Amino acid sequence: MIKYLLTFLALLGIGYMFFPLVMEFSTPTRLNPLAEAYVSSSVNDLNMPNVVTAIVVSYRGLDTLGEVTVLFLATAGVGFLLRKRNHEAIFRRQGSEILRIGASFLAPLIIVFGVYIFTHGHLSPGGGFQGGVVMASGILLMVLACKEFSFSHNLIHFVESLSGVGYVLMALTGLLLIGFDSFLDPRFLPKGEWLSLFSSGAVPIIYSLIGLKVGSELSSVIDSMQTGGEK
Amino acid sequence: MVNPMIILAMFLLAAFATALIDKLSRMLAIGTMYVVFALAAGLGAWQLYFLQSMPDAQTMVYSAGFPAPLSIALRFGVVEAFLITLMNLFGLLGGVYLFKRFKEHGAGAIALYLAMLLGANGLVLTRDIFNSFVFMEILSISSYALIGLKQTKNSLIAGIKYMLAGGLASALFLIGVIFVYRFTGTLNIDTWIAMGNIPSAAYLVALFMVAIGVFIELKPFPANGWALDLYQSADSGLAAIIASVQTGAMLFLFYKLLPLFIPEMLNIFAGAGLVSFVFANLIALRQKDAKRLLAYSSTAQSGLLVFVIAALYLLKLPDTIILVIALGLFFTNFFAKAGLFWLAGIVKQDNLSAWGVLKKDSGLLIIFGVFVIGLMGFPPFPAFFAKWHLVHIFTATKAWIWLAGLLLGSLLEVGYLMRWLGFAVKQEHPGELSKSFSKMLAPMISAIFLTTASFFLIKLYPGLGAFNVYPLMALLLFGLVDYAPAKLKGAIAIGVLSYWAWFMLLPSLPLMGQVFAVILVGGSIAQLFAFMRYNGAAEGFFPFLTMLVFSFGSLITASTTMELFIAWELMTLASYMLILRGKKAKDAALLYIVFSTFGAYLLLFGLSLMPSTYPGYPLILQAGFLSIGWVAALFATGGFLIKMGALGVHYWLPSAYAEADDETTSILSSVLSKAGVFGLLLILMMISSYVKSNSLSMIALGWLGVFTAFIGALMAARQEDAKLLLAYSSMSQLGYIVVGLSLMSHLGWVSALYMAVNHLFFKALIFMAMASVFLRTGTRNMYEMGGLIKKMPIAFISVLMGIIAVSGVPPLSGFGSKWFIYTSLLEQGRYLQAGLVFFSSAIAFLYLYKLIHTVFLGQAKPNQSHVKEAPIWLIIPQGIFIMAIMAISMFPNLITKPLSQAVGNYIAKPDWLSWDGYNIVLNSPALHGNWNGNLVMYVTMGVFIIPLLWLLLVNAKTQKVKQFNIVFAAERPYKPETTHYAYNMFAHYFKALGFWVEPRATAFYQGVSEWTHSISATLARIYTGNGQTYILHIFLYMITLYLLLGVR
Amino acid sequence: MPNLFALILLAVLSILAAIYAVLTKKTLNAVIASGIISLSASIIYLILAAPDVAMTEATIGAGLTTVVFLYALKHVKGGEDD
Amino acid sequence: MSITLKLIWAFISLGVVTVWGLTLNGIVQKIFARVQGRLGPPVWQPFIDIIKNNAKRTAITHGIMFYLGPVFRIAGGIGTYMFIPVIFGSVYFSNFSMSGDVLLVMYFIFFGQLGMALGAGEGGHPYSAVAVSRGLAQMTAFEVPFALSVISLVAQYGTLNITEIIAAQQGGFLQWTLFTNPLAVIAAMISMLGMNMYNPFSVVIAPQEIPIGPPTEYHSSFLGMLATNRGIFAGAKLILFMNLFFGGATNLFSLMLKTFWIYMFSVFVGAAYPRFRTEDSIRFFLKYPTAIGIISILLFTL
Amino acid sequence: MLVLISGVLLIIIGIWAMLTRKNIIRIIIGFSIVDTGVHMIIVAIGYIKNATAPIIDSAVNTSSDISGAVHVNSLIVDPVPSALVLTAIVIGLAVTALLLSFAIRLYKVSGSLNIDDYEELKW
Repeated sequence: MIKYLLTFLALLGIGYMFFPLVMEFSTPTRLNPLAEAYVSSSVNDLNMPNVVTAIVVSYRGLDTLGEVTVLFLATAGVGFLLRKRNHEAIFRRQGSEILRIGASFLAPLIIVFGVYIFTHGHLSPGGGFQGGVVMASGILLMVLACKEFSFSHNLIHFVESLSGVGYVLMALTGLLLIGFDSFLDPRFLPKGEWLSLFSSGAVPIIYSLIGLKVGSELSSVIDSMQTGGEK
Repeated sequence: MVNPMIILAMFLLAAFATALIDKLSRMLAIGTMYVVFALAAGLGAWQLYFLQSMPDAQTMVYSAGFPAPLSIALRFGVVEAFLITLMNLFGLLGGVYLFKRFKEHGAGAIALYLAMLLGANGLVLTRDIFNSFVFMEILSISSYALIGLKQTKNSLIAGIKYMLAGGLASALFLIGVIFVYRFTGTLNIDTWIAMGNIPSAAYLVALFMVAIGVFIELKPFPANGWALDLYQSADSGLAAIIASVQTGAMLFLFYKLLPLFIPEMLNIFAGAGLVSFVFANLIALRQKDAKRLLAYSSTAQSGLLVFVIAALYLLKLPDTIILVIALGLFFTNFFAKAGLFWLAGIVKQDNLSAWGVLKKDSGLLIIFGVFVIGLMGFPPFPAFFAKWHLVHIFTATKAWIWLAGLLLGSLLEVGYLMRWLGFAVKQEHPGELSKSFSKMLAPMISAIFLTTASFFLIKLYPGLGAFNVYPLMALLLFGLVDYAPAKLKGAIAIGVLSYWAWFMLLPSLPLMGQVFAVILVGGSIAQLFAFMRYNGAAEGFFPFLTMLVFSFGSLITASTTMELFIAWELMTLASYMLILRGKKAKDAALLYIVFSTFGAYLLLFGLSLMPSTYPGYPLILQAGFLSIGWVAALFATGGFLIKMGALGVHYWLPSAYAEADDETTSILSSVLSKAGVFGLLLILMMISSYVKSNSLSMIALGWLGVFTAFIGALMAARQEDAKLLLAYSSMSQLGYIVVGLSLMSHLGWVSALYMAVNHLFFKALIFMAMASVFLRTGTRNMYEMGGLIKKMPIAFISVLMGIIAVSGVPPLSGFGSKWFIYTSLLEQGRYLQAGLVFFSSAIAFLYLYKLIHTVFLGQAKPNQSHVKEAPIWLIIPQGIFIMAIMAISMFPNLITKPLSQAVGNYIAKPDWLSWDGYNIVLNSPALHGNWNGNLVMYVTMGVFIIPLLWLLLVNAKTQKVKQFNIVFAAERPYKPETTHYAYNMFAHYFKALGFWVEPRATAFYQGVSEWTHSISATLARIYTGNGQTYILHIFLYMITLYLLLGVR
Repeated sequence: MPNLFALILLAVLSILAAIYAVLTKKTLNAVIASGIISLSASIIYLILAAPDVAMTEATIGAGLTTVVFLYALKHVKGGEDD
Repeated sequence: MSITLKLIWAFISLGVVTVWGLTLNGIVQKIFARVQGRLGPPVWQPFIDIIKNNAKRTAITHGIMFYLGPVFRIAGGIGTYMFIPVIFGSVYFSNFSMSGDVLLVMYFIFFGQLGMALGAGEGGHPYSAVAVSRGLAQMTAFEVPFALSVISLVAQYGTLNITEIIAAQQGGFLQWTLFTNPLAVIAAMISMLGMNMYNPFSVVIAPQEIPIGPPTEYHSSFLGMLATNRGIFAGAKLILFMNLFFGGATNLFSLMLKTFWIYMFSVFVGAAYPRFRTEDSIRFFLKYPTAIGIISILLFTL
Repeated sequence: MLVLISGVLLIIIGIWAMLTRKNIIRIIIGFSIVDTGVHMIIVAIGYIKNATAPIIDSAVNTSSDISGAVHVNSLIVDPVPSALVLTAIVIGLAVTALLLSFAIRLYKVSGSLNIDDYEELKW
């Protein structure tokens, strides 16, 4: 009883705390100076239409690097916790014939779509993360549909590691080629044409690496979750 | 300068590539990780070096080629470089410790561990608030995942609790961040700070949420149930890193945010930190599980650090001071806490009392001792200096509650840590240690690092003289040769100490200092012979004995309050270790150290109120013209009185004296207590300008002394244990010294000092003789002995001389001290006090007779027929002290004149006090009297020798008879046990006076301890173990703080 | 204006789904409900002119998270309900 | 005065007090006997006892301390006496009183008692230890009022020097402490009852009475020495009291008179009262006489 | 504004779930609801009235000045919160996945997911 009361009080208190935040809020009508600066710098310095991507990959690239690491950690952690105890066959229900054929037809398409998303991250909405997830969902589809489907763990790890290393090396390249403050600076490659695929310096490359990494990481998360350290 | 991005990139590369490298070779993967840590630490050190040569160098680094706030900025200044070096060093050590785990679990574990350190490094470096969030998550998630190293039920549920708490904290943090962004339009911390405070309730709430997010990660009481379970159940190696690296990084983030907080917020966080410090320590007090205790202790320490940085920030102190203090605490805490967790992994025993297994490896035991003592803030560890300055700052700013909380928490901390140390040193346990090179390396290196750093710190600390290092050097050197035979070590120690005392100590001191040097140092050296009686190495004596004696030297020569306090603490520590060496001394030593620490804190507070002194001149020289306020004097006096065992705070004394090794007790009683006298005298000198004999305070002090003497004597008469009896006797005698000092007159101080010298002689003499008796009979209960006069005549003569001297019967010097006390008291008109002193000195006869009769006279016990005289090493000091007593009895001027001269430097000798040959003549208007010790000696010898000759003449041939040849009503006794009237000898006396000997102090302190434990137990109830309740705690805690903040 | 209407609808939907997720007895339903929350959230983001976020929320929040939950449910058969 | 002469006079004075003390003891025994309706021994009986005891051939000893016990005892008696000026104004009868003041005397009294207790202790007889424990316990109690009355004298006269205290009491019997500070004297006299160990404070010697009489284990010349001491010590104490409270004595005759009556006081009380138990006597001493002593001090300080 | 309020409500509901549901999986669901609420708040903060997505394509009104620098004239939403929320969502997924795998292991080790069954570590 006392616990319910305290829970109620806690919820009430949280509401009370949020109250000023909500009350004083009014939707702004114009951008704040920092956002303005981002927009103009993105367009002018990086030649990148998608300002969000500009921020994610370049200005606040360090966050993204960290984010990729977080995902990497989750993968490692989940794999670590749910690693296979022994090698007994895992019971998995076979999907129906139609599903299997459909899946093996669709999956490559989905993966290609994922690749499209992350290579065009600097131009259109989406990017490495979204593309990575789409890729992973292609693999998920295969996993669901086909009993005998098993992808090479080594390959996944290889892709994951290499893309991660590549990402960091890209970041370091900026430092080496441009200057002291230029860790993660994509401008060591030419700006390129406005709205073309190979523009905005190294952004497409970086985002592709992120996409590959995220895709492989999420695939192995799915794989780990699916097997669940089954005995 | 070093680009910190390189460090981050290095970690990332290694983490990402681990999976591949692991495929090649696991050892290579582990090796790569170690190399990364080493490189990162090296880069940090390099940066430190760089900044040292170029202090004004630019330390801000941007990413992506744009300046902040567009991009993310990192700062790599001095503090950051220091922390980076430290943390990576730690990462390396912790990594080595976890070597086996890595070998077992492979790439995943390695990558997670690397990422954890990456998160910590990033958190320290970054100046961007959202980036902090990201690194915080890296740090947290990697530690979450690593908990899976140990997949037990407890560890898994602890992991879930931890993740939920951490996740909620970061959610709060994130909401706060985004709202602050809304108000400031930036995410860069420096830009925020530059913008100043924004007058809006919503902004405040947002700020509060940012702060509380970080704060909850710092595990404040009571919203820290999850953290406790985590520490308790996680792998020790991991807990070590979480307690040190993770907490350190979070603390630094909190520190970075401080400039944003409004004063009310600082106040609340300081208060919450303090509450956490005090209460977590309080609950830790009753823990029996080592890792859970460490958990409480860790949360307490992080509470302390939050409190310190917030409080100091609130007091608007310069950043450098805050950092120096916080880093001092942090540095010690970092090494010690992690080290203790590591040791917990080696010991593998959860129950505190099982930590006795540490005894199997004395190296580990020493390491453990270093950590525990460092954690408590004893000198020379950095935490000591931090606490010293903290107390001074709080005193200067009159922050009394903070000061009280700080000291209270520290006292509780001392309580449980020392209890633990006691278990480790004293408790026997059959278990095994899980030792391996990789596991031993980390605690070993951190202990060495901590000690070395501390050693240099005290050596280089501004304003500390060389003398302060001697005790530590002695500890170290004698510790290194502790395997040598005791006789060799004893000889070396006596030689070195004598040389030092004669050629270095004495010449540097004024007369009064020399008097104390003779008492403290000389008295100890004479007793060192006794320790040479041990066969073999007798480990554990000489390092601490020499440390103790050297610390006496630094105490007397101290020229600043800091030097005084350092010497005092080192002295306490050394004596504690010596007491702890006794067979059953675990509890007694704990009691001693807790009381001593309490006293030390009183003293610390008193000292913090004192004016600055002139470094280079001994305080005892300066005391004559320094003047301090009465509050300072009151507290410092309290501290010193505890060491002297004054009535009311004497609770520790009997057990500590009784349970220490016999030779140690002798030093404790005859020498160590005089250190308290020294301190008290010092204080009285400093208030002599305005406090006189007839001041109320001094009359009260006098009564305190008198009652100490009275109750001490009564209690002594009641004991059956000879050491307890002597312990209470010491208490009683120190009461006389307090009375003498309280007189604030020339004669009074002379009498106190005379008593001090005398007490040294006769108490050491009796203790040495009794040590021989205990050694030979193997018991301390007097009624189990009897008739030993025939077996141990030398011991009997020593005790006889001793008790004559104690009782004050002429012609021995004891009468001199009685004469001085009465005349000085009567001269000042303290008639009633003199009356009670007389009563107590009469009671002394009771216990003295009991001592000598039941042990040496009466019926000899058959099971003690083998008893023989003690080894020569115990007899040498007896000889020295008998000669000393005879000398000053025969020629009192040897001592009375120098004492009078020494006191005369502070309180001028009155004209009415004069020496006429050996006759001391008192012609004060209030009192006439005289005493000619020399003549009394001759007369006594005359009246003794003449009847003796007569008796020898008429009764030369006496027939020796057997033991039972006594005239006994109609029947022959046949058992010495029933014929030896010894047990409860003064039953009738206590029937009459029972009221005065009821153990009130015992009842009081037991009550205090019981209450403390009950409160502790009640508080601990909030940790129900239910993860959901813990989440509720977090929210309720947050709301409480929010309401306290009172945002409008 | 239709935007606003849609917004209100989605917000109410997500809150109702959340309440349902708390109150329902079956954990599976709760998982689905939380997927619905994410899905409606992603549409809200789209309306709020944040297409990148919308995509991410749809793929990760509504998609992957739900899948992960479902896998988890599969592994804890028997212990998943209150 | 040369040291030789001093020594000779000290011996003479010692002889005087021994004879007088023993005679007083004899008289007291006689009085007790008469009070109890017996004929009693002759007044010179103590002298006969001493001579007889010293002449005994056989002697047994339990050890060195046992042997030294009587020596300590008599040294305590003689020493105490030696530190007291016997006759006011007489250089011959001032003994060695220049070596200290009344504190010295008060503490030297313990010398003999302690030594005796040790000697008796080595005898191995439990009753000795019982007696010592009672004696010491009672002593701590009765010394309190005595010390308080001495302190009261200090408050009154401002000196600890016995000669100076006597000097302050000269000029008619109204100057005696008995009349100038009656409360202190009452306290001191009550405590003297305890010191002399007559009834009601005789419980100390009770255990020794049961088998064969006082000093249980001592005999022959040991006993002779103890008996001699009874004379000396009694005399010394009486003279001390006389000096402190009754104006001292300027000649031998007044010394005898005063000490006789002081002694008789305790004898009369002793003959009239039954024996206290130890705890009762302790309580008694710590109540009334102590209170009286404190009051007498307060009267002189306020 | 509306989105902000629903975000706050989601957070409170999520916390409610965390505080009252006994099943660990349900608590984790509560946690993910809180996360969603937080994300919603962040997006709501970045919104600007009548603005378009922060992608400078043909739909956006731009102009160039003499030096060639491009100015964006029409309103677009604040890109910063969008960027932050991307990170936050990924991190949320990571934590949720990890929590779930802990729960799975816990269930495998001791066969219960009721949080009240795990009260061994206390006091």
